[in-house]
Amino acid sequence: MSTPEAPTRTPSLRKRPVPVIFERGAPGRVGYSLPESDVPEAPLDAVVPAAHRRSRPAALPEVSELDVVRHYTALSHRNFSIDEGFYPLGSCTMKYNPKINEDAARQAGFARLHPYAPEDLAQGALELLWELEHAMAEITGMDRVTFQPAAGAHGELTSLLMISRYFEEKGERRGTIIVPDSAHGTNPASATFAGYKVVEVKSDRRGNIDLEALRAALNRDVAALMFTNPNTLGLFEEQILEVARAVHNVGAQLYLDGANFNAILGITRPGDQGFDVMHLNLHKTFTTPHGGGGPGAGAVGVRAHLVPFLPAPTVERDGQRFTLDHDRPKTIGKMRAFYGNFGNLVRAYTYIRTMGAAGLREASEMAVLNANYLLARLRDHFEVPYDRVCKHEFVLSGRWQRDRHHVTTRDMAKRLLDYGFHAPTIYFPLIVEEAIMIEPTETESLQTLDAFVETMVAIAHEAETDPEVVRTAPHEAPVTRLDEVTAARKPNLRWRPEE
Amino acid sequence: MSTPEAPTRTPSLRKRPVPVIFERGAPGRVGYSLPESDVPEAPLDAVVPAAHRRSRPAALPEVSELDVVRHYTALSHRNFSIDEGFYPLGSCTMKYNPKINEDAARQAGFARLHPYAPEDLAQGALELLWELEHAMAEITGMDRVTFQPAAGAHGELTSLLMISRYFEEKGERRGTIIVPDSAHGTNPASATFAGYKVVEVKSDRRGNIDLEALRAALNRDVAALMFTNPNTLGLFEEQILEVARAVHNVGAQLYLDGANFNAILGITRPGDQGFDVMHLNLHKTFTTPHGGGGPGAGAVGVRAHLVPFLPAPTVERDGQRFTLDHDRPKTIGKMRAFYGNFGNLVRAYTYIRTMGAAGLREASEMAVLNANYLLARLRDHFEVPYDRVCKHEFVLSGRWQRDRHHVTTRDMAKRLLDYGFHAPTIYFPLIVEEAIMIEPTETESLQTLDAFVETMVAIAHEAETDPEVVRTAPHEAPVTRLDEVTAARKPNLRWRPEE
Amino acid sequence: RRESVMKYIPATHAERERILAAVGVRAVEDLFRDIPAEVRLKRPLDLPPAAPDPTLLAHLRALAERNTDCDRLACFLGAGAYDHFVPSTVPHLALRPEFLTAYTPYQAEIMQGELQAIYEYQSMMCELTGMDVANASMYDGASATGEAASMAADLTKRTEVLISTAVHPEYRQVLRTYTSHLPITVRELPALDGVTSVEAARAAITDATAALIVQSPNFFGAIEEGEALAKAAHDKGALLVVAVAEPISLGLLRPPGEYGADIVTGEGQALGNALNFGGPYLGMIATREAFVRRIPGRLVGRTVDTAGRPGYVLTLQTREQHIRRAKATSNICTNESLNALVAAVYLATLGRQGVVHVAELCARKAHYARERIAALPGYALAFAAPTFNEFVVRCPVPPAEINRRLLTHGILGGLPLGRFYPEYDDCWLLCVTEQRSREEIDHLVDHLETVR
Amino acid sequence: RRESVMKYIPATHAERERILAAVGVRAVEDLFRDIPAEVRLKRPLDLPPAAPDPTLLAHLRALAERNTDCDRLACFLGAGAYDHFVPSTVPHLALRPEFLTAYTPYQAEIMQGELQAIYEYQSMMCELTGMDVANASMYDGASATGEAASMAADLTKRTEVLISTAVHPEYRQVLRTYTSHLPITVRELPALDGVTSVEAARAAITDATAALIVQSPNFFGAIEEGEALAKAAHDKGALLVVAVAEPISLGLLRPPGEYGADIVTGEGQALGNALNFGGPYLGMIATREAFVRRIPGRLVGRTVDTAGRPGYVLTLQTREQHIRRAKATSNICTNESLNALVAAVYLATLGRQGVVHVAELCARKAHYARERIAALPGYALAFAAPTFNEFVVRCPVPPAEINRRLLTHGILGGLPLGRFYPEYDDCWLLCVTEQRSREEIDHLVDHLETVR
Ligand SMILES: Cc1ncc(COP(=O)(O)O)c(C=O)c1O
Ligand SMILES: Cc1ncc(COP(=O)(O)O)c(C=O)c1O
Repeated sequence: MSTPEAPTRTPSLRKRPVPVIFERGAPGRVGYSLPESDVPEAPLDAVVPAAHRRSRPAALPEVSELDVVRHYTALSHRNFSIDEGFYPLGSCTMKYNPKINEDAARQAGFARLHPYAPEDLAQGALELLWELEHAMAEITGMDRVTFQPAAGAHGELTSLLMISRYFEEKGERRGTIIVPDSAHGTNPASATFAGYKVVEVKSDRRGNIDLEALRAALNRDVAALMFTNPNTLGLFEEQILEVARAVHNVGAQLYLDGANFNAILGITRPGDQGFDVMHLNLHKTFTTPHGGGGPGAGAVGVRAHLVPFLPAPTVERDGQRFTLDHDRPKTIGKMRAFYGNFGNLVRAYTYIRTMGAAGLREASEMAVLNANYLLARLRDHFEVPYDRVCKHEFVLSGRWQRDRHHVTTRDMAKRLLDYGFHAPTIYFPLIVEEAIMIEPTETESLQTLDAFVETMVAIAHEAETDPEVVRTAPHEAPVTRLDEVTAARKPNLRWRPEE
Repeated sequence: MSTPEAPTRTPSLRKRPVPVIFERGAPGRVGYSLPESDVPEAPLDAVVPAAHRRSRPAALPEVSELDVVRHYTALSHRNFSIDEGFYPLGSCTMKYNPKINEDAARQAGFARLHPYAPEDLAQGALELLWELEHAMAEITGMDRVTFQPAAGAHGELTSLLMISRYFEEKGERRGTIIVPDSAHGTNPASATFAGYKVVEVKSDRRGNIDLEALRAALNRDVAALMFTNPNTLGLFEEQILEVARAVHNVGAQLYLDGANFNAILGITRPGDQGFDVMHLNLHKTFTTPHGGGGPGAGAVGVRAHLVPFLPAPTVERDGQRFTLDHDRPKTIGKMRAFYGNFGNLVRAYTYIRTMGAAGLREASEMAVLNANYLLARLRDHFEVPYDRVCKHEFVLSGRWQRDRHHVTTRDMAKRLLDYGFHAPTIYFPLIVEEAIMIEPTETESLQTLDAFVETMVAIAHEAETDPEVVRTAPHEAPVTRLDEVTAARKPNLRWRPEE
Repeated sequence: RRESVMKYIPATHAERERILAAVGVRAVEDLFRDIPAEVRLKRPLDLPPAAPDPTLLAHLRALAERNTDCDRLACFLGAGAYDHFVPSTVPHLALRPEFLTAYTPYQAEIMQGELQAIYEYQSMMCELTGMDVANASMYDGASATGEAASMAADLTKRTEVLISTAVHPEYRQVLRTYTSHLPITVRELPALDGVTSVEAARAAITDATAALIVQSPNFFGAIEEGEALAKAAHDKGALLVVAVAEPISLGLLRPPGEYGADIVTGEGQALGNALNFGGPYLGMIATREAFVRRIPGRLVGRTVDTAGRPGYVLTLQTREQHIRRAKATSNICTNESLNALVAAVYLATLGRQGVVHVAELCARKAHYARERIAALPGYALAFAAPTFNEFVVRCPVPPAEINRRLLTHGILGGLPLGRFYPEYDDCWLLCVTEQRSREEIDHLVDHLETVR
Repeated sequence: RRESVMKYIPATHAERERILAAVGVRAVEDLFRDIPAEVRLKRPLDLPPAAPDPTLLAHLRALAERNTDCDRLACFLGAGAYDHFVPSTVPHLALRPEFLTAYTPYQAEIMQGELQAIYEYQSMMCELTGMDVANASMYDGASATGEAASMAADLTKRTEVLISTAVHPEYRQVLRTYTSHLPITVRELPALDGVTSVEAARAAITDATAALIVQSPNFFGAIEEGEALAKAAHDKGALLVVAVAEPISLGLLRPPGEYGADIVTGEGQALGNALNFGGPYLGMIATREAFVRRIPGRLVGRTVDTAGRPGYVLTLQTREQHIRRAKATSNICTNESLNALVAAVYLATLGRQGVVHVAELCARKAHYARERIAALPGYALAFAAPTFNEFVVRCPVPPAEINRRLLTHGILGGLPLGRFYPEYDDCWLLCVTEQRSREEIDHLVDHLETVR
């Protein structure tokens, strides 16, 4: 595989650190261009009293336009993105982000529209929101959908607050939320943030929730079960109907964490499964880009009985006109200013209109096929803790490599970087030791999947024959492993100007 | 300088070849989306007779949109661009290409405008062309300017053909073009292409044209002297007025190759120096991007006596209306279809409007200051064949390193790549052995210039102490030196499908 | 199969067959048998048909054109979303796909670009606000303020937050929603003449008060008496939370950190982010060193690699949901990193001088407009306090009516305050940024003169 | 100093002083003393004042809006510049700054991306045209055809080229200009009924004829009898040069290489390049293996590095001006590489099936329009020969008049042929690409019915 190299005595270019932007440039250098004031000159003190003005300018960079361009271009070349390679991050649905979505969202008619522009000036935007809501309602089987949440966790909080209002309306006060031990961290965190006590229920040997344990945990203080289906093991909860029945029997609400919706588009609908409320991550299933951590867009769908509690405003249609309805007496209020991450909603709408019903179903079919393909090809090389047909993702364990060769899942993940792949999600879900969570998505080609399999197998082999190279990986990245302990003990969270 | 690395047994990622796009994908895979036909179905034979149709589709790639995105993103990461680093390519004026120029040129009102759209529908474009012509006339001191040439060499040809028509009009037939031995290759090539015999005149010891030799070469068969000023040594021709007089004395025309205009914006004007006709490379002095080899945009300016011969059409103004004048009886005709590389003309116009008169002058002042700064700091480390104040660029020689250490200019150029710099222009002009032609431009910062100096000095030092590392450079690039001999002996100029 | 679908799903028919064989099932349906038959969808989803790219783009162009954006109007509307000039560098650099299509930098070694950019962003935020620590972003200004309330309650172990009615009404709504089921009570402090009264604040703050929350410049555009308010809060052991909805003001105004703010929240949209009909925007939160372990959201820290090279990592993650779960300082996971990057590129481009320049332009133009309108018969300034780039005008006719008339002249008027403050239904919140020329301001004034 | 200037010229005052000191001069003027005093400019250039970015962008938006582009009209105009759909991948990938702001790949080792992309482009051109070799690009279709003439003259050592009047008039003008001072005479071969007559060609070709130049589909949209014309040329030892102004046609039509073309030139604009009011466009030239050393312009070849890795270089450079100077095959240096890259991304995105798909859509829609218009009373097809996506109509009223009327309905009509062919002043060249919907075509027809 490797090729002989001529001798070099230079430090690798890629490993040369990029100075922080504050260390570029020179005092007095500028990279902007703005007009001078064209209004009659007034003494600055008359404009803003000195007492309110800052004594010295903020110590921002002093760089030319080319300095700025070089800096951020260099930083962009020290990243790993979907456009560059395979990103099998389980639970994150790193599918291709279509370019046409960007062209749609960046149009001035959307990007330069003020949120308080009179409704008459925003009919196109409101129509898009209305159409998107109806598409999402059909896809999820819910009655109405709000797009106010900025992300999945925000959607969770929105949902829990609606559930609280729902019980208030019924004159009930419930204080407990149940989450499976396989749940994503945002589930319990959101429950706490909504003022609930969190009770965790364990999973059974097949990777389903343990029905007995669930029944035991359910009582009239339980407001809801936060349920992820397919769950974070990539498995569909086979007893979903029993779960729904059990939850409803104590009058609790059934909440779906829809982060894994990419497995079931057009195949099954949470609304039909008995879910009362759910969130979707449009930045996963619906191709809006992750932006290196955000922004995303959350969508929350509810059944009729929760509609009155939706955040305000909602988008309504009368005839050919679209309006914002702020007058929602039972609303939980607002989860953020304005209406949601509109720019990403344009992208999601564009994607849905590109795919259509058949296309969305096909996406889920291929996402599931690709995951099962990888599972089939990797099963002999890594331990498979839950050996079932998976959905859009699956979880392996690095236990064999750890126990036999003292090579951890982290080591193997870092080694993958050397071969040009992003690592899978690791050490999650918590119920699997040395977890390796792999989600290929439908947008990756068979050629890419095969290359990934060969690399995983090669790394498993390296773990046996050359463990050191794996333990010290990555070797190809701009930096080697970073000292996270010191980073946390003596946090350096900002550059400081020399006084 | 160098840092210890952990052992790696993987081939360097950056050095892994990118497969040709034909080897990506799979039979039947697609990456496009177009509507089906919405007109009444007709048998294809009725639309286009079978005899005229191709028997099999062209063997183009069969890839998904993500395949395409990954391929060209990967290729883009194997390039070197101004946005990534210093590009001291002499004679090429690799200055920063402003982003605002791109925003201006990519507007639908320009980019989606059809060249045969009626004039009433193109008033904005015509106004821009008119304004740009007048700005360029003022900058050069010429009477009119055409933007039809697609590049500098195209401008040379345009100019020479106008000169021929000029002499025809006067009933003269002249067959010779004089070019200095320091001239760029396009000068003699253009002269030949225009049907002229080329006579080369040597330069003197100061790097000026040898006046005696010039006078000796001048006679009534000489149509023009193609002159570059500042010349390709980066030196201003001190005897420019004598040169002009000598040329005009035999009734010949004085032509300026204006590729080096970045040295003299607002400082001196060819029209005032006695030039009759000249070309500009808007992709050099006026910041239009080089696009990896093109497109550029040539501009040709002429004095009044050559105006009748300009390519058609010209842009004229009557009152508030702008028109295309195709009715130019003495025109040489057309040099290409339509009006020129309009997209780049929008960029050049944007740049001129950004800078204004003072800004353009300042650009040349700093371009010249930066060049002289580099010369001052490098003079002790490399031979300086023409030791004078330079203009926007200067030429060193690698003779010392070649003779003392058997390290050639090419070796040192390749070694620069390892340090993250593009190489200077090398082995040009031809009159300097082992030439190293350096042009910093005004858009590079002192920090960048200093880093470049230190690297050049370090390489000169390596040539002494560690010549092998220089001779075998580059080591950091995706590939090492390439076998150009085989490439030319057994040309492989295309991928071929297996039959 | 439609190309519009195939272009995103590369598997050809043959490849799909190979995959089915390798998986060992005959049909894809076999992979969905774990879904109870009665809830498997028997019909295709009822959605609009798949649209080929050209058709779809035409449709989206038509939708966009059914909006009237700020390129087509002279915008005097602000109120939490601002029309500032965005230099070309911002979209060209921040939207590079290497940034746009990357995930959260969990694999730090191959995400140094993102991490360093956010570290630099955090530093810029600290410089602007005068605080010690800023996080990697929150959802938006309103939700960041909501989070600040529970942060303050935790830090002080107190149960009440006091918020001025001069804080953006939507921020207050969000605060109420956020705290509705937490052991935190929200009390509003009426701002009577357009600013928060220091006396009223001092009177209202009790030793149950976790924080006093003000906005400066506040919703009425007025600059609050930060120093005195900080003292009032600190005297009773409460924290001062300052929300900054218009961060461009910090180019000119005293940074909250300088006058004693304990937590600064804000909306970073104005820093190079598009108006986008309200989102995605940029939630900012910054605080003092002492409170770093209670700050919500992600933090990037600088450290070294095994070879001693500087490098960047997500740090102090034990605050976060994926480690701490139910005990996390917040539930936030996906944030607004790209908007933070946009802000960083914007601030780097404007730089030390440019941020002052743009802030002064805003202040001077707004001041000019304010004086001219105040001089108009029938119009008056509602409040006296000094302002930055927004101010409130009392109008002789209903503001909504004025806006209708201005629209016919291509002017997007200010916000009629009545919507949020019934008591101010004759009041109009105007915003003047550097984007407005004197000519546009004079037009506005001329038209107002005719509207009486 | 204005920021608009400073942002592109980083040297601060202090740095400028340091540089002056290092250079050893007191003032920058000292560096210009080699310029004769009498020609040193004593006054500032008389140019419009420097405009700050916001002002300048507003001005450029206004200029752009003074044009009516093809997003705002239903375009039936072609004649050498075609309104095709451009997939989003094209600008997003081809305009990446790593490609956009790079120079010619003289340092091959760090320009492998550009070189490989052009190698792939050359391969795609060969596939489309059916030729063995294609170069890295020429200026445009017209100038490429001009170069082909001297190439043919060189190869055949003959002095005359014969060009059909069915070749784009501007190409013919350029050919005349290009050859005006070369020992090459240009003769025109009248195309009487819209196609080049094989008989006339056979009669006109002499053993002084270096090449017969035709265009197919020709300027009238008609498909030429390539095979017969090739035979006619070859029988007399002349070469056949085929110009392709609408390369989309090659998705459906026989490639010139298959019917005997020796040189194929063409205009690649239609392959994903914007209309751009005429440029930059993409000159194509391709030929047979035997002629490779006479082809003008750059060629990229595939080779290996010292470690045996595949790599790409500019090759056969001894043909070029920078080596051969006065003896070069052409004077071209800067070419249209970026437009070639655009074409490559376009062709890769459409791919094997898409190129056929788009070509068929063009042909079918044009055929439908052609039949419907032919059936209109007063209108008739000028010529009978089969066409691709353009055709000529004889009109009952002057075509320019028809265009004026159509414009009021948002339709950009075809080209009135009278401008180039006085004898056809009642003729109108219409183009129908895949961009035109049946509805738009029907509208066109309905309006024509009313114009009589
Ligand atoms: C299963 C699951 N639930 C919830 C979340 C939280 O979503 P977000 O990051 O959009 O807040 C995620 C994403 O990380 C997830 O994978
Ligand atoms: C001095 C000189 N003359 C002429 C040219 C040719 O210009 P172009 O490459 O635009 O045809 C160049 C550029 O390479 C040059 O440097």
